[in-house]
Amino acid sequence: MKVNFWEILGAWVGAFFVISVMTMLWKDNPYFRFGQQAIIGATIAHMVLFNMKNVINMALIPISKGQLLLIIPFILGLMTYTRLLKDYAWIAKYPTSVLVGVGVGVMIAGTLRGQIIDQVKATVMDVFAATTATDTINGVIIAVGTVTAITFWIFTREHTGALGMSAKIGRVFLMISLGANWAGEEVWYLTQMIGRLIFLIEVFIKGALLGIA
Amino acid sequence: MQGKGPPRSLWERLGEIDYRWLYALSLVLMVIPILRPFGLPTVVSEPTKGYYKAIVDLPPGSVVAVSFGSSLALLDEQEAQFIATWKVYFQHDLKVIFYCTYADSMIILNEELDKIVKPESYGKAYGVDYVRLPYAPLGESGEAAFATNIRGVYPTDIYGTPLDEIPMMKDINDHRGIDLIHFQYTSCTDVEFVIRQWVVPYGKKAIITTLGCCGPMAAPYYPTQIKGFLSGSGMGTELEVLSGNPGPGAVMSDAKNLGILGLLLFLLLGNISYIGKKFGGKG
Amino acid sequence: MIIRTGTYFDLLFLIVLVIASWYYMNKALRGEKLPSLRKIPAIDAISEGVGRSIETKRPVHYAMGASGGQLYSTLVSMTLTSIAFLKYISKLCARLGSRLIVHMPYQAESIPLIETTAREGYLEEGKPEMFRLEDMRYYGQGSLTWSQGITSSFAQEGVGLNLEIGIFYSDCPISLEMAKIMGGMNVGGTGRWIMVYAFAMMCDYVFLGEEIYAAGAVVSENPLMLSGIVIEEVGKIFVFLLLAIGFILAAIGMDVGAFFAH
Amino acid sequence: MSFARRELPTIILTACGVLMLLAFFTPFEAFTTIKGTLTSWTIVVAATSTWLGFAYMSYAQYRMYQRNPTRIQLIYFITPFAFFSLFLIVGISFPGNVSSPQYLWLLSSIYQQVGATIYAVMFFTLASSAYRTFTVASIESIALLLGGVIYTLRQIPLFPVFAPWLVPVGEWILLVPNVGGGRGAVICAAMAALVVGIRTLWGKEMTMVEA
Repeated sequence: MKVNFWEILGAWVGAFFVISVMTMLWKDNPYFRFGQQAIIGATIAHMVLFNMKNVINMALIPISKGQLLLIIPFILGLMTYTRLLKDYAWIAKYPTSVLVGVGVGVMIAGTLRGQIIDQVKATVMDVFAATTATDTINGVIIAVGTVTAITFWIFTREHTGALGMSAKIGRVFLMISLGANWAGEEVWYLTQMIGRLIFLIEVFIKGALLGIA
Repeated sequence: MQGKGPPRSLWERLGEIDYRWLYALSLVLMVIPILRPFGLPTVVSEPTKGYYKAIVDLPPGSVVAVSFGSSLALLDEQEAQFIATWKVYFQHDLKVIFYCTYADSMIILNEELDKIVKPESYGKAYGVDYVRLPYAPLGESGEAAFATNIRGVYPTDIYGTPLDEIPMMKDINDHRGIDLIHFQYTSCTDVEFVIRQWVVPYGKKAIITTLGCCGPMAAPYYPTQIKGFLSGSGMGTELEVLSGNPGPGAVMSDAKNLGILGLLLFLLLGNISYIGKKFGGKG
Repeated sequence: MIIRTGTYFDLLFLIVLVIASWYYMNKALRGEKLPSLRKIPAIDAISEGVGRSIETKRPVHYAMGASGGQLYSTLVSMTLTSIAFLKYISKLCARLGSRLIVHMPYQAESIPLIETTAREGYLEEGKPEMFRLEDMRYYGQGSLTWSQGITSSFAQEGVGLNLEIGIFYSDCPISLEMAKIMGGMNVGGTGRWIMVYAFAMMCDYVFLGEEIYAAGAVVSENPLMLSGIVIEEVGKIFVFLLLAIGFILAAIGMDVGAFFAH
Repeated sequence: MSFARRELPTIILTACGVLMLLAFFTPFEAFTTIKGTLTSWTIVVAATSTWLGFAYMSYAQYRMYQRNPTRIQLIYFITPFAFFSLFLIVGISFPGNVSSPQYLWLLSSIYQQVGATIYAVMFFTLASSAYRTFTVASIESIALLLGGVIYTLRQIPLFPVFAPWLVPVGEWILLVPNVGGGRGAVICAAMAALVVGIRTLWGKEMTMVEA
């Protein structure tokens, strides 16, 4: 098998960082700390590179071609740096205001339909659009879960009596949902762990160390 | 790592075992099948069967568009899905348009196609049977734009060749030239993109591949709006089994089968401890 | 038509919330009494945690999530809520004399808002000299470096109270569990339901989902913010009303899908 | 000065938000154009501010070394800058920049490996938290335990071979009680987000007014 120097070096470097991260499960140590400091530098550089590319492509080049309006966001971006100057720190409020204003507008528009109206519609249709008795029962269970879960988040009444009972039922639904979410993520992370072990065994130990891949 | 205190009963100690034992046990259990695979059986689920059927039922020469948005850090979870699916495409003489929607995905596409799937080994030629389009941050509006005007979003392929000069793309510029949309994503809520931009407006046949944790979000759309889906490496393995293309998923599945046992054992110990403390008195 | 087809229900809902906001915010401004709120135990746990941090001579950690500085996305409200908590915790730490380490999100554009808020907390308590700029930590892009950075900080500087409130993806399971293992007290929550499980399982006290918004208003001690909780309840009643209308219309055979599409 | 410091930013915020809402609720093309312009601006603003993070990181690193000027701390101080420079230089020096094979090598050897390992480590943190909390202590914790364990077993290939009932039960948990509880949670969180949003546009959100 042809040995590629860069592949072998990549396996060594990769294994170095994989093991560095994993050692944090044991306890804090200088090896982990070194890996962590290295990756901070690397990710900031990665982010800076991509963002600079965006600034050049989306602002500087178009500005040089006459799209002068783009000077505004570019200057707003520069204004964030006034945070570093004690007397002019307040200027940084302007870019924040533009970003939050746009963000809130986008949020309100997207949330009303997707997370409220459509959810209400789906709750009704789960019951009435069902074609079998089982689906209808499931639809009713979903509706009960939705309504009781909402009552759990009622804050202006103490959770006693009927509201208390409803909130308690809602909490059971919520717990099942949390358990299922945990399981979905746990099995995914298990796969990731196995993937790293395969890398360490097949690529690093067998390939780079023993040369038997 | 646990705090020290007065002498504890057996029940208490069972509930307070140092987590590092759990970590170590799980690691050992995962390593065994990697060193010595067992080939434990796999049950193929309905969404995987639907997924496979949606592909193999297409007449030869049909065009599949692969909206590819995977991330390097998540390759372990998804590699089996990609490789098995792409092999099936080439085995069944389908034409494929790969378009990248995430920065990492172009790197993954090139690596997996060139080093593992190797379309040329199936007698497929670039530009005639498949094309690779570069990274563009599409999002939902970009998906909508792709469906209506491919050249507006991707004027060239990854090599800088204008689409008009690529034989396969000559007559394809929107959804009308696509027979199946294969949507690949890692952000769970993105499933709605394909429903809203491909299935609802154009009634396009769709399949999806995603992470294991996104399965719950995809399931409600199967089989009415999406013909099948693979969520996580487990379903990737199912496709490997179903299509007869063994790949990285088999070892993953074996290691998963064993790797989870450590956790289950500790859950059992935790509950024995709880019940023991409640009903057993001093252990 | 000046209203886009397909947004009628959205607009109706928005109008209901705007009217309720106008009514209850004015009521709050006039100093009138608002309905009292049920207790949220995790709020009291925050000051308990700061006290414990002082006793054990460990710092308080505050995190908004690796991606918790989103100012122009659909999650902006969660960012603002974490900012409200940042104000509260910085004031509390200044008042009680605890060191506060803030683990900032990767969105650099949110840094001015975060730093100003933390600094003002100390200023309002009359202890601006206690604010330490080097305790505003930044780790670069993504959950990978953030999770490592925060874990390293726990190990190096110790962890008393670890308060995590905001937008969390796959970044909270490591930081919460590591704080727990290193003897810290976890309090926190997120509005992203898919990650709430991590808080429910790893925190000593949790804000379940929407509770972060209600608690954010409570800790602000501002009547205007508190009136928001009552406004939310009006919205919930409206949701129940819509559900009831939907069920009745469906029961009499109307196409509910088409009805709600307006 | 107070107007420039307090009122004007709030007015700008409200104007931006209202323009976005007009683009959503009205069919007029002009508002859609404005929306497109403003949203593309946000990307430029955010991208331009990217060096701010580097400044804060540098200051914190420097102060930590200053407080504890040991040799090991010096190594921790230098390391991020060394790797920052390495990535930056490789990322701009070779043809193709961030798409060059050299940069991709760095990315796959370091960035990809650390990213994948962080996800992997979470398997253990989730496992230890489950050991602590998945008990039969109350109805609620039993619900958590059942939801978690049954759906876990459903996803592990071996278990459905011996217990085929896990498939329908696992999927039922996912598609019925999980959807019910989750939907309630989504609606409530959305409601709260809307109220915060309206208050912000109104200029009454204290976090924005005071900051």
